[in-house]
Amino acid sequence: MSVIAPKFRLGYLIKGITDNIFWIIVLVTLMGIPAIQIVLIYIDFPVIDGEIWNPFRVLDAMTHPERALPLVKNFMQTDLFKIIAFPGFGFAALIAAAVIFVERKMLAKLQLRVGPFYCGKVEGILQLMADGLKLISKEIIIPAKADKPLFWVSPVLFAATAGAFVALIPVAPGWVVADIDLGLLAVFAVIGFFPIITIVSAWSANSKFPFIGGIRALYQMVSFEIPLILSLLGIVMLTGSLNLVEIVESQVNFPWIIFMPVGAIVFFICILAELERIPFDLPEAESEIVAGWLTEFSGMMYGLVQLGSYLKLYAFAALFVVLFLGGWNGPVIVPPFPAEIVTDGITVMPDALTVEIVGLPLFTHEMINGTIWFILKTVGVIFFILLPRGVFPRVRIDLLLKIGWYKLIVLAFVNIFIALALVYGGIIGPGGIL
Amino acid sequence: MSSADSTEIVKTDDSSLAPDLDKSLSDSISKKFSNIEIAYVKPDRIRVNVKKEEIIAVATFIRDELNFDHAESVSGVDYPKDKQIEVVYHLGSYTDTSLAKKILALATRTPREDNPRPGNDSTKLPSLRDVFPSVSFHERECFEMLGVYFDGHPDNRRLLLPEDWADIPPLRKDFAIKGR
Amino acid sequence: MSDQTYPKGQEALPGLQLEKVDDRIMTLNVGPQHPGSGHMRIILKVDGDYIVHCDPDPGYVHRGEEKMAEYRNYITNIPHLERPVIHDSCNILYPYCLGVEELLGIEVSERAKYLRVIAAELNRCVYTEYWLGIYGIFLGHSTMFMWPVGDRELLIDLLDKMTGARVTHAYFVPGGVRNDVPANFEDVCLRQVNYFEKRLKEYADVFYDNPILISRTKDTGVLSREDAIKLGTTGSVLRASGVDFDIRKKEPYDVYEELDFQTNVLKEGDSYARSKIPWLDMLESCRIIRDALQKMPKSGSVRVKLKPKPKGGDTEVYRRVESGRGALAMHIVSDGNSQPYRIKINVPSFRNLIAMPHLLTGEKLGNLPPVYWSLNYWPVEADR
Amino acid sequence: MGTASGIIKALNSGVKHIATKRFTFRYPEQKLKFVGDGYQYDPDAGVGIAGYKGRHILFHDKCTGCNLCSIACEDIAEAIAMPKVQEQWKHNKKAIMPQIDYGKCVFCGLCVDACPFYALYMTNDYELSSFTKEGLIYTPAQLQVKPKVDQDVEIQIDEKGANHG
Repeated sequence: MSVIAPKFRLGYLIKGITDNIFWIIVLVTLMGIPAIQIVLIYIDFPVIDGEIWNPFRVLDAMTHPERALPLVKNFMQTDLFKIIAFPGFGFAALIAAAVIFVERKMLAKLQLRVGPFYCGKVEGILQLMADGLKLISKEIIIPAKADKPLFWVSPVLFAATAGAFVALIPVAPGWVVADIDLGLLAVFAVIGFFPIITIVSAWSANSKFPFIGGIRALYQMVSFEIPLILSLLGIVMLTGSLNLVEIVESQVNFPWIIFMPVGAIVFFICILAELERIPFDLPEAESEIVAGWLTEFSGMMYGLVQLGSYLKLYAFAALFVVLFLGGWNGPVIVPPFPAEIVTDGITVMPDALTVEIVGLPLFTHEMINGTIWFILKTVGVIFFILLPRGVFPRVRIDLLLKIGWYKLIVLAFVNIFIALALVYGGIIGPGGIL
Repeated sequence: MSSADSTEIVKTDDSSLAPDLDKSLSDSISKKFSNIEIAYVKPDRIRVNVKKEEIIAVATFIRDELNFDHAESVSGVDYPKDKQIEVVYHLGSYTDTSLAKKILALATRTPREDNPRPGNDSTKLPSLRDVFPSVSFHERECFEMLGVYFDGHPDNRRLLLPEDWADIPPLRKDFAIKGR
Repeated sequence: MSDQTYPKGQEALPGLQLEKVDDRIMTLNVGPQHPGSGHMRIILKVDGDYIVHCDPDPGYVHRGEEKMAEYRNYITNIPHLERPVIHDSCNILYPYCLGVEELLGIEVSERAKYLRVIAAELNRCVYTEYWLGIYGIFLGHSTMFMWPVGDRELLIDLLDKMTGARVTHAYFVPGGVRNDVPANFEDVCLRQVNYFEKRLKEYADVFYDNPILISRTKDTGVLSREDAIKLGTTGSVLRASGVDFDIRKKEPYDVYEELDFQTNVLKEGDSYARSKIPWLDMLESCRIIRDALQKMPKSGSVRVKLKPKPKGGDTEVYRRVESGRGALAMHIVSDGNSQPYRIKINVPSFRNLIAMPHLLTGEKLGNLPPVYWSLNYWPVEADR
Repeated sequence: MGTASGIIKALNSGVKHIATKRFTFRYPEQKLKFVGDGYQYDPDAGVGIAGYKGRHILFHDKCTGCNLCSIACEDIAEAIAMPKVQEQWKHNKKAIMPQIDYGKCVFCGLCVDACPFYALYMTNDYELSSFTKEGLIYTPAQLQVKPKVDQDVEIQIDEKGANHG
């Protein structure tokens, strides 16, 4: 037998597993339970609905699921849940994964082919998981002369910054991770990180093609941030607020895109440039500079950058929705829940097992409505972000900069003048007619 | 590149696509240069054999007076029996529509050595690069494939073969393929 | 670069390098393993984003076809002479067959001539579709890769029915073609070519009329008419520079005289014009195929029976045809044996290669893919 | 605005093609149909009969062991060898028949053109992969077998576009 594959026997495997389980049980009982006891002495038990949630109460809730409802509801209001699951990372990553799938299938349809097909039986729905597994299992190769700490940290930073961007997006009324008064400024600040991370990773790779790609990314992002910021000034003038939640609430009657189509177009083009998507994917132009600043990344480092860039895509699309399309506002789809569900509860399986769950709806109907509208609008915007990939070639760097500096900035100023006219004409804005 | 006045000359004395255009072309060459040989005149194909000392003058005459403005190919042929290597320039014309069908093969010969040292032996020819810029890469190829050094060519480097090629030039007849 | 010394008193600060003229220049090896190079290397020297020096380095797929041809007789040369450009294999065999027929003094039957023209035009489209696909992906237009490669299948299917192989057909032989077409080939061919033409016209919206593509390729890599003639370029490169030269018109071989088509000439000489000419040529090819199908004799022999090892006279021939990339010529020297004494394959890619340093020097690095691939360059063919 | 209308036209074309039928077909499940039973040659007329150039088929009752196919191949791919077979044929005294190495064969079909006895044809079978190089060498006995082909997909063209039906 070859050396690479050592002798394998099923008995050894089972023995190893049972051994491990035994030792885990021993260690948990000997060390874990005393540790929990000690911790319980020092911490205060949470008080929810006037009830102290001591360990016995928790054990009680485990046997009667309906009694755990207040705990779940309470947990959903914590920052941890918001960051990890709903308006934060988990939600965004789910949408990003869906975007990757939709992008592949849509592009394939446009190009008269099939796209992912075999993985996951149904239209290749598990292809992304397979790709992720492949990326995880790949070896990470670092160039010999790279600046190793910077090289390691830059993909992580990229994904983290994209995550920070996601945290600023309000999804539904009250559902936002970081509700900052200067939310829009925070968005600009987070966007400003991306070129720095790009150039850091490009520089630390110590290779020619990443370097050229990094410089291109720097040019592109810096020159497109100015029209991006300018195109949003109009909205700030009309709403008089930098808070994203307030901006959404100001669009109850009409979205701002009605008054500022110019700003919306400028902002959309800037989104494409900031996301390095075709036709502005110069930093990754494969026929010129291999893969641009991503050339030297391999394995999960590349995967992290891809994750970050799709999170970024979601965040920008969501920002477009929040600023121009009225965020979660929209006609009611889910009607308000009947009062008896909230007060009396629902009976699950009346004959076999009677469990009455009082106050079952975990989310209010406003929140569900808002989320549905938000997702619908975001998907629409993402579709238009994805579509150019099928029909446009790549632009050249000088044309790109010319678009950024000569055309978009001028259009952004036109947009500002429109906003000023609306404000000083007394039509909308603080104290306006509408 | 042919000058404008020479275009007119040829266009006036050739009523376009005359059957004896080939003949008149070869006549004008042999009239101008005494010791060159018109190998054959077939329909649309003329072959002129010249000495290697004269080739630049003949080529310049062909370009300027007969209006052949580019070289299509440079093919070298090895003749070990004659101890010579022949280099054939196939000249064509884009600007003169009456010459569009014609190919003028300008052939010259250079001595061949049995133990070639490309670039350092007597297998040399004057380069036609200054007359027809289009022969630049073809002459490079001819140099590496047959070992004909082109004097006056600024870039006599390898083109297709590997940089560490140490055998004799492969298109010579004494370079045998294994097993054949 | 690191071992360069700086003038006294101007030592670089730690972490900074003084900018010197030499330090501005960076050498980039584009290829042979680069998504935008093909099977060749282009040694570029770039100053910032500008190319200051370009040195094409072909030869990575050199197979010595010319040497091999000297050891094989006129028939057995056929399968391997089409190897340099398998997507255009009928057209690269065309001058060979014409030349050998001239050497042997054979006259080909009328139906075989039409079949040859149809096969050659189908093959030109197959090649150009492949080329166009790579041009699209070079410009980051993935749809323009998938569509041509998919639509190419229509013609490959036809050639498959006609010749029995998808790419390396070995269909032309001195004396005609190998076999007649199957029974209802005319109808199938007409239907698929018509649909193919319809598809070709759909490329205009997403590619040729696309304002982003036009802004990208317009006025890049301009080859003037004089330079195009002087450098001896051919095919689409020449015709995009305003020179009306097509061998099919100027030196008609087989039945091209009797067919109704026109030559496409554009004056601009930039990458856009160079990339548009092959597309227009494909539309023209569809016309030629339809016309040839109509005018083709409905029956007749297609192949002149030759001896297994025919012998040529003691002479030389130089025949050229218009291939998918330009004039493709063969110079066959015969010494009276059954094997050619020397075959020079004068390929258009090699002739157009000389324009590459001329065009790329002074361009931006971002213009490398459109300029490079608009030369209609096929590295394997150039290396032979 | 030429630019804007061009961009809108391109986007429109893209959206339009999302609804078009796909052109690809699933290869291992579906296979493209070819004309006839493979490339054949009529030595009397001196003309081939159109067909796909796939694996060869050898008719033992016609092969005379004349070596012509092997000679035709020796300048091309050197794929044909002539081993002895354990068969008794009146017309094949030497009892040798072609054995083809598909690791070398280029499927040009010139061996079929060389055969004057209608003994060697080609078939539609092109799936010849093998785990070993020896597996690619087809003996006369293997060449005798008529391949089972299951090819039924054809290009179909209708109003909505072409597809493999």
